[in-house]
Amino acid sequence: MPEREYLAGEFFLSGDDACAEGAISAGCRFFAGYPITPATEIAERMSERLPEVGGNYIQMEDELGSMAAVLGASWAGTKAMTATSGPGFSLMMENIGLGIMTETPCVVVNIQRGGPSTGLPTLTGQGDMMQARWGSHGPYSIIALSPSSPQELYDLTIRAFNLSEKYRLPVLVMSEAATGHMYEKVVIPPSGEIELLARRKPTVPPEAYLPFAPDTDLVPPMANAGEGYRLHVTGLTHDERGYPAMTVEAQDRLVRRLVDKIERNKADIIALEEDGTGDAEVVICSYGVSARVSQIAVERARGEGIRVGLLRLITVWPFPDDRVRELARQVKAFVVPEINYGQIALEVERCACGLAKVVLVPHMGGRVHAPELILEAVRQAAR
Amino acid sequence: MPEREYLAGEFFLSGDDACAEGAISAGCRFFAGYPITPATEIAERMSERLPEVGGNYIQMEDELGSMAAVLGASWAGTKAMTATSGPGFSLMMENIGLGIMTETPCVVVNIQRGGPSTGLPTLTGQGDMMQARWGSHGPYSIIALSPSSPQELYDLTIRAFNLSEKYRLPVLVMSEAATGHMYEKVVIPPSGEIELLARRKPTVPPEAYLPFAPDTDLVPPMANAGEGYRLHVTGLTHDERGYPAMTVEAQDRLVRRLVDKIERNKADIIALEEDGTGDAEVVICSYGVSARVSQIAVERARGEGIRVGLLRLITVWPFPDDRVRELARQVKAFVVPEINYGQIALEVERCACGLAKVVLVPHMGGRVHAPELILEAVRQAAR
Amino acid sequence: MKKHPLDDYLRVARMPHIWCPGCGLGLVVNCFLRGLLRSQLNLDKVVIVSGIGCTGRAAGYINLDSFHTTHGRAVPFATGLKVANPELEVVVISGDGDLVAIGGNHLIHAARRNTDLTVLCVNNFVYGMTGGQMGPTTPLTARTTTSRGGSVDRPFNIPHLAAASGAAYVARWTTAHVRRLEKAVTEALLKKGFSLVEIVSPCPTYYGRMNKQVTGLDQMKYFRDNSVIKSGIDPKGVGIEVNGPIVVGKFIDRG
Amino acid sequence: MKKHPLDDYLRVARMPHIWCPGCGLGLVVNCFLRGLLRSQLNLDKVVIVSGIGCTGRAAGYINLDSFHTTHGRAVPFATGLKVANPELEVVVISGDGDLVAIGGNHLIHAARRNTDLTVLCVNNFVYGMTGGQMGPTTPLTARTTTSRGGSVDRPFNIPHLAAASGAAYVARWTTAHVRRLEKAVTEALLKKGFSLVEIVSPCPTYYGRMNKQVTGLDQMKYFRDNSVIKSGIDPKGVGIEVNGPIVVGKFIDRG
Amino acid sequence: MKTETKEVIIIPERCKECGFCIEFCPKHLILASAEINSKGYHPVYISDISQCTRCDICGMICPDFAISVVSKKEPSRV
Amino acid sequence: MKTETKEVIIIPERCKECGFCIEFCPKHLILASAEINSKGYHPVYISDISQCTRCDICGMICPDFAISVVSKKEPSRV
Amino acid sequence: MAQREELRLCGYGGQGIILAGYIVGQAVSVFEHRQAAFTRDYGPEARGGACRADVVISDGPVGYPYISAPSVLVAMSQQAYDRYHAQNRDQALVIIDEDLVKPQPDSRRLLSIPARRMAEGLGRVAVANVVMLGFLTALTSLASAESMKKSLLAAVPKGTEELNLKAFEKGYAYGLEKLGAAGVGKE
Amino acid sequence: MAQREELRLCGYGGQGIILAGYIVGQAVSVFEHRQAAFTRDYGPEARGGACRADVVISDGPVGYPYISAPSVLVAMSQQAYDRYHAQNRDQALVIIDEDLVKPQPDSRRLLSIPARRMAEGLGRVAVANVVMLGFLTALTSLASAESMKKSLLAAVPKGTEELNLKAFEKGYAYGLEKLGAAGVGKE
Ligand SMILES: Cc1ncc(C[n+]2csc(CCOP(=O)(O)OP(=O)(O)O)c2C)c(N)n1
Ligand SMILES: Cc1ncc(C[n+]2csc(CCOP(=O)(O)OP(=O)(O)O)c2C)c(N)n1
Ligand code: SF4
Ligand code: SF4
Ligand code: SF4
Ligand code: SF4
Ligand code: SF4
Ligand code: SF4
Ligand SMILES: [Mg+2]
Ligand SMILES: [Mg+2]
Repeated sequence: MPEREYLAGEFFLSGDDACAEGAISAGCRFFAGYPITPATEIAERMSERLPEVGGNYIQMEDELGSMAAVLGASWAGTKAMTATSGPGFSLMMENIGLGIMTETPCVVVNIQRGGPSTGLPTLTGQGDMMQARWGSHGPYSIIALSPSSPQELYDLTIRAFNLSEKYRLPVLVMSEAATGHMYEKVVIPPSGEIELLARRKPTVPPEAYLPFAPDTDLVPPMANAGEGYRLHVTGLTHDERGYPAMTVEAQDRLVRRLVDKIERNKADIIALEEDGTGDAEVVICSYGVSARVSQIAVERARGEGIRVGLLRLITVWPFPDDRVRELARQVKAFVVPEINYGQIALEVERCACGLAKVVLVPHMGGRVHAPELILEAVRQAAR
Repeated sequence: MPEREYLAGEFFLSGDDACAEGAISAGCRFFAGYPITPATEIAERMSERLPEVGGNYIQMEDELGSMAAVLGASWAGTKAMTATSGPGFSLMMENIGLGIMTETPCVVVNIQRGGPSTGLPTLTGQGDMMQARWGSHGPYSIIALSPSSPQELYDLTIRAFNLSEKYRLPVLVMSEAATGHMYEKVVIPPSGEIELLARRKPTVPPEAYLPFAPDTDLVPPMANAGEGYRLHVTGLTHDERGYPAMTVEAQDRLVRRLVDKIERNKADIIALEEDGTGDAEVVICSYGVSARVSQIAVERARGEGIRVGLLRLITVWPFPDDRVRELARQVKAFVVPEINYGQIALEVERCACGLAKVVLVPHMGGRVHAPELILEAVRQAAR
Repeated sequence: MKKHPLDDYLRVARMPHIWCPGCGLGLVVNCFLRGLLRSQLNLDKVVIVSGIGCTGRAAGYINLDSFHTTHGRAVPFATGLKVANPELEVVVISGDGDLVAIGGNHLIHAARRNTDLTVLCVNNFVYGMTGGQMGPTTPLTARTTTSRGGSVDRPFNIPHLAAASGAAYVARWTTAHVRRLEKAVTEALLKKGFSLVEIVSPCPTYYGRMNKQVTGLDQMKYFRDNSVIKSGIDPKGVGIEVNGPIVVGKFIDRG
Repeated sequence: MKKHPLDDYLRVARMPHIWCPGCGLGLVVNCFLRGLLRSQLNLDKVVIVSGIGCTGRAAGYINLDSFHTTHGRAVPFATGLKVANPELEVVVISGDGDLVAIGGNHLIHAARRNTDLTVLCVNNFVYGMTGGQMGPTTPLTARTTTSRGGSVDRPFNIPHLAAASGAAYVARWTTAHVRRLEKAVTEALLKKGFSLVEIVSPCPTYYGRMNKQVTGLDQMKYFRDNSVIKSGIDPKGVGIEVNGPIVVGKFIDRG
Repeated sequence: MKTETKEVIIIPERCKECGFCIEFCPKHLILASAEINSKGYHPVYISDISQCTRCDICGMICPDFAISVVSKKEPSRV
Repeated sequence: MKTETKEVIIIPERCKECGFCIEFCPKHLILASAEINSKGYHPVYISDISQCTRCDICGMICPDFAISVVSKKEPSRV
Repeated sequence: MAQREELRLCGYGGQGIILAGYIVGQAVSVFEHRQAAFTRDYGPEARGGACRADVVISDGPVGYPYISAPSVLVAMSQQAYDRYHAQNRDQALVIIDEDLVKPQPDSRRLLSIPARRMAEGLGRVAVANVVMLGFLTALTSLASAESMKKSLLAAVPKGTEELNLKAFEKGYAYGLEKLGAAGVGKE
Repeated sequence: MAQREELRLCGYGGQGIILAGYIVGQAVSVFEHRQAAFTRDYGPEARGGACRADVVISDGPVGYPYISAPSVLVAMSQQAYDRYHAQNRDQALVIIDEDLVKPQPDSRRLLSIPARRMAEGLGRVAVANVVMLGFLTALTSLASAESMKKSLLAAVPKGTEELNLKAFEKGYAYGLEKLGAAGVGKE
């Protein structure tokens, strides 16, 4: 049914729905998942939508399997995604690491809920932000995006696919129950108007192809299984042929590259939104749904004459060290409201270099901050 | 065979063996595990030693099961442990979170190898240090210890059990292949001379017992299953009775306490070793096997007239913010050698508050640093 | 208010339970408690372990030592309890998704080891708690929220799987067989080794509603009218088809 | 140097392989390649997926698209490949520990779904790669590095488990049955649906040495002299006991 | 063998009107009442207690612990 | 039916002296040699090639790809 | 700041409260040129019990997506009314199903409709929510009747359009009638 | 800094190289009053191939536990000799099994023993490592013969003590003999 392929137009969608539609728009044609509140609706929508667009939905036995299947599907040449929440995200960590090591493009969505453990399954949280960065073993870097609305869940899911293809790694969309379960208007552009990055393919014949020899941007072109390249792909440390290489030198070359391909391309990867930071003496640094609440605090504080700005992290990882350092020289204080007990605040503190105070406004989860809480922190910080 | 119960005396043991003996000395009588290089020897030794001391060894089908079984065994009233390495550690994360949420004492040993993913299974790494802190979803705190020798693997395994009983949570022993597979003399004191903390038991009858109502140190006394208390224990957010309570207030009270019981007792938990930090202008901050290598660099640098000190983190988590902040006011720079691409260095940077430079000396894994590498960083930093 | 004879064994303070009207889960707890009391076991030593799911909430309503663990990990958690303290009588009550989807590996391995656990696996053909998605027990062609066109994956035959893994006691009953169920609970509790009772139970809110059995009562009638008792037969043949007969009985009882 | 006829299908640059002298794994790869060539499949579309273990290294030596994944996850990774691109012929070659210990859940679920995969499960009775610990296939009383007094847990009967889960094709051969093995590989590859071939194989370094079959050849002779071919029988009865007979054959071949 | 020490109790506040006991009472003695409890359900009642065999099917089948045969001597034991 | 286009090759450097081919050659034609290859193993040789049936059991059973029947026409195909 | 309205619909599970909220949100944001954010309660604890749908409507982007104090409260059960009534803005409009809710005496701007009974009259008690929606549309300026009807038709299952439209019109007409009678200005 | 010696034993898998290293380390640290750190190669890549055991010995705590340049190298295979020979300290002592290793002409302080052949003479080629250990003990002052024998007995399987002691003594005697002959001073 080609006319249903893209739902171009304006729709009133939940964030979860919008995420699924973003995936479809991005060309995602494989979803492996396991139900979990509050991400289940993504799986449910994908189970209906994928068959309509010639894709495949498979419900796996658990999140370990979902993540592994997504990696396999990606190597089959398909854009692939899974979606989960905290407990399932924890279970995906080992195979997210395999995705990092084997440079497998794919998208993992985490609709965060209250944690730790089973916590508050239906209520919101932002407690997995550091887990997104550090949850798998070993040294690596990651890309994580944080949408603030259903529209942005749509947009950033597309961007996540693009970044995953461009930098060849699992890209994380770190949303939360508040946004995933919120309905707003979502504008879906006609398919031709969506910028999509295709997989970078090898330009040499199989004999000459080194599957893990990077281009100048540190990313290697990628052949898929079944294309005659006779790939070998392993989670072991490997050389440019992809063959296991149990040496310090191979490890050094590979792991540095895996990290550097993200860190050195930060300028391309990082997206921020700033509002009134130009002359701010206090900057609220926020992300996800908390940024919406922060916006209220900003407006009210300005009403009180406080020069406050908002730095909204659209890309949370890699962290925008440079911009925060820069702002630190200008502002008195950063206020960091998070629905956790301080995660991104630690990064802000690190980059503030003691030049600006960092005020965490923690919320343990279950609801968003009362704007007053943030406002009060801003007032204090501005003093 | 009671005379074999404690192997008091001097032995030439690998770190892995020493860890197992430490567990036995600490009163550990349950081990659930799954083989993984380079932690397998701990399981192997436990499989021989536990039956000798009346304990139980069970080999589970995977690390998910191992971690769950350890929690179950702890609630049965037994000191329990598991040991793994990176990939297995990733798989344990969800149930470590359950251990945090349900306040279940137990010990998890990670003998780190080169990562990410399968990486360098037989070679050393320190790439899981941030994962130890943040690897499970949701907001929480953890305790992690980092031994620098087989003797210390013995000692700190005992300490880990004591801390786990005292603060009621899974305590992590974060070692690495280099130490786990190194043999040195290990002195095992006679059993009477080892200080062991017993589980804090309720002092009230079952009707009056609130299983999750804390004492003043924020830790609740613990009844075991089978003792007539009719406990209910859940990974959901719960009230002091242990009953699910899906409210923001319950979440706030519980999660704050789970974090605060660690953060507010830092003075008791944190152990550091300092050498020559008194007048140092450069401090090497290091842990695990890297601290041994750093020691060489310290000696050589001193030979060159550089005033350098060593801050060895025996407790890595909670991080000694205060001491690092203090030192930051004194020193020009911190040098942080790690067998990863910068993890603990980020914490040092955060606490250095821009007052002292932080020089990471990264090593991607597979071997320890050449002492010269660290020495050179010290020289540069001292300039 | 009048007191129910089982109130002493329930956490009455937590009532009413969260289960939907017409859900079979309260009935399962009811029959479990009766079977337990009949077994004469020392209740101080009985421990209930659940995973996550609607069924998983059972642990929270039964007034015994009870653990509501993580999704899929009830069996290994129970294994730890039992192995560390063999005096405990450890009972796992959990859902089909919990025990045979995410927890399938633990189930078969515990059966293989013949660990002395009693497992009540409530099969309502879906993941109830998350809103009725298909699972490993969803009959072929049945509709769920992730198989609106009908499930295309074949379901497990749970008794066959448990038997092939090594379980010592395997039975299946439905919630329409309350007496047999009570008896099976008692037998399973008293059995040394790994016992599994599959309990087919209504989930009107999701499974029933999407498959033309709109109320719990509709599902109960279907269970009653389509069950065939065939104790002792090889469980190979007891797979469940949509709207088909349900073979119930005690299939395995090893010495 | 002379060229071996299979060299074109091997990553000769990576030879010699890491497997111990007398290990059966090279033989398994050898017979697999022969069975594959016989099947006439388009080799560009054949993909090998392994997990982690000595057996798991097979993927690295076979000169086809090949994936060496994480421990236990070969089957779901393969499922992703196959479902996303049904043109691919996806073969899993991995160890007993990988496939039925940590990966057991994926195995039974893939069999349940009857996903069109070919799985070669090499059973050497231990976790070879990590040094010979007991696993879910270690026969009762056999000695390993974590069961020095003899294993106390019962092993799985893999064909029975696979059959009970829904596999379309289930066979067992040993490394002493090279011709039958080759044929089974071809059959399994050509079978639509989930095929599993258990291959009993020597691990002299650990299992053999600790159980009085010191060399690979000792194990091979034991396999040859104690195997009983019983194709077509119900795999229920084909459990393996220490030093006992090994029932081999094709047990399931569903239409 | 039925004894006179047993009787059927109903706790109307708990009834959710699922109809299980109505359907499964072997004697078809149970009916939905016209009353409404605080949750909006019509709790059940027993039409003709004299025919009741005290079989306790109703007690076992009720998912809401709203009905059961109790022994008069020991009201809290089954 | 055997044709003259097939012969048995041995790659002595690869042999690890496992003895599988020696034991399993139906004609018992394979023996360990006195030579030592670079890895320290005694590679096998065929004692009496005239008795060889080209059954290729040796080729199939060798874990080290050290021995096999090859067709002279197409040396790289089985 | 942009003009902001906060609508809360509440009742119990099965009354179609959530659908009603969705329809309002969609009407406002897709079929008119304002913005709406719609949120609801989830979870097993919510099953069978109280049920709530919140719609925040704004001329510009809806920053904060939650309700602080509703400007319009629609209550279709006593329990829900009791729970949420106190949180209203002082000048809030309260709309109830008069058969299901007994209002507090202090309610200043109160309007009621026998929505459930009217739906029964149409042969399907399930459309009480749509009757209520028509009523709400007549009484407020959240969205035009036209937009609301478009949204309704886009949201209900195929085959039920006619019934739903009828229900809507019935509520709408009743609302207009009341409006005339009570002289309550459109918001 | 404390006096530090670095011993490397190398050969191929199955020769008991690891056990020998363990015995030296244990002798030094448990049965004498010095410290030792013993490390080795692991992993499947090591199987069958080269095999290495390193012991660092010190009067005080062994800080850095790895070998930079061995002061004593014991090589029991050509491959191992070739690989590690170049890394020695200038004044290192090199000990080889003369039947298994053909040394380079530049080796200054070289001593050799037909350990394997002597072990064969004892009926068990497997004790070549212990013959070598005796030899090593005679030629160096890493640990006394007494400590070494205690460590040996603590490390070998029950029932093999006598054979092992015999092998040790044989190597030790051969070493003393060589010592007299070559006039190599103890380290
Ligand atoms: C790791 C993880 N994945 C997913 C979930 C979400 N989840 C909660 S319950 C459940 C399924 C419950 O199904 P079942 O066990 O059949 O129980 P039922 O609700 O049907 O009684 C799922 C998938 C979770 N809590 N944890
Ligand atoms: C998550 C995880 N746990 C444990 C390991 C360690 N490990 C590597 S291979 C292996 C077992 C291999 O056994 P099997 O699959 O039987 O293969 P074999 O080596 O016997 O061929 C284990 C436990 C791992 N790599 N990853
Ligand atoms: S959703 Fe289904 S299983 Fe869960 S309580 Fe409701 S009826 Fe029962
Ligand atoms: S350890 Fe065992 S399975 Fe692994 S290569 Fe050696 S013989 Fe083979
Ligand atoms: S006890 Fe039996 S006969 Fe009496 S009301 Fe209950 S079900 Fe009916
Ligand atoms: S079974 Fe219980 S809840 Fe259902 S109708 Fe009867 S008394 Fe009411
Ligand atoms: S081809 Fe057959 S007969 Fe000839 S050597 Fe090989 S095994 Fe023997
Ligand atoms: S089977 Fe191969 S490796 Fe073994 S002896 Fe024969 S030729 Fe050598
Ligand atoms: Mg279920
Ligand atoms: Mg194996």
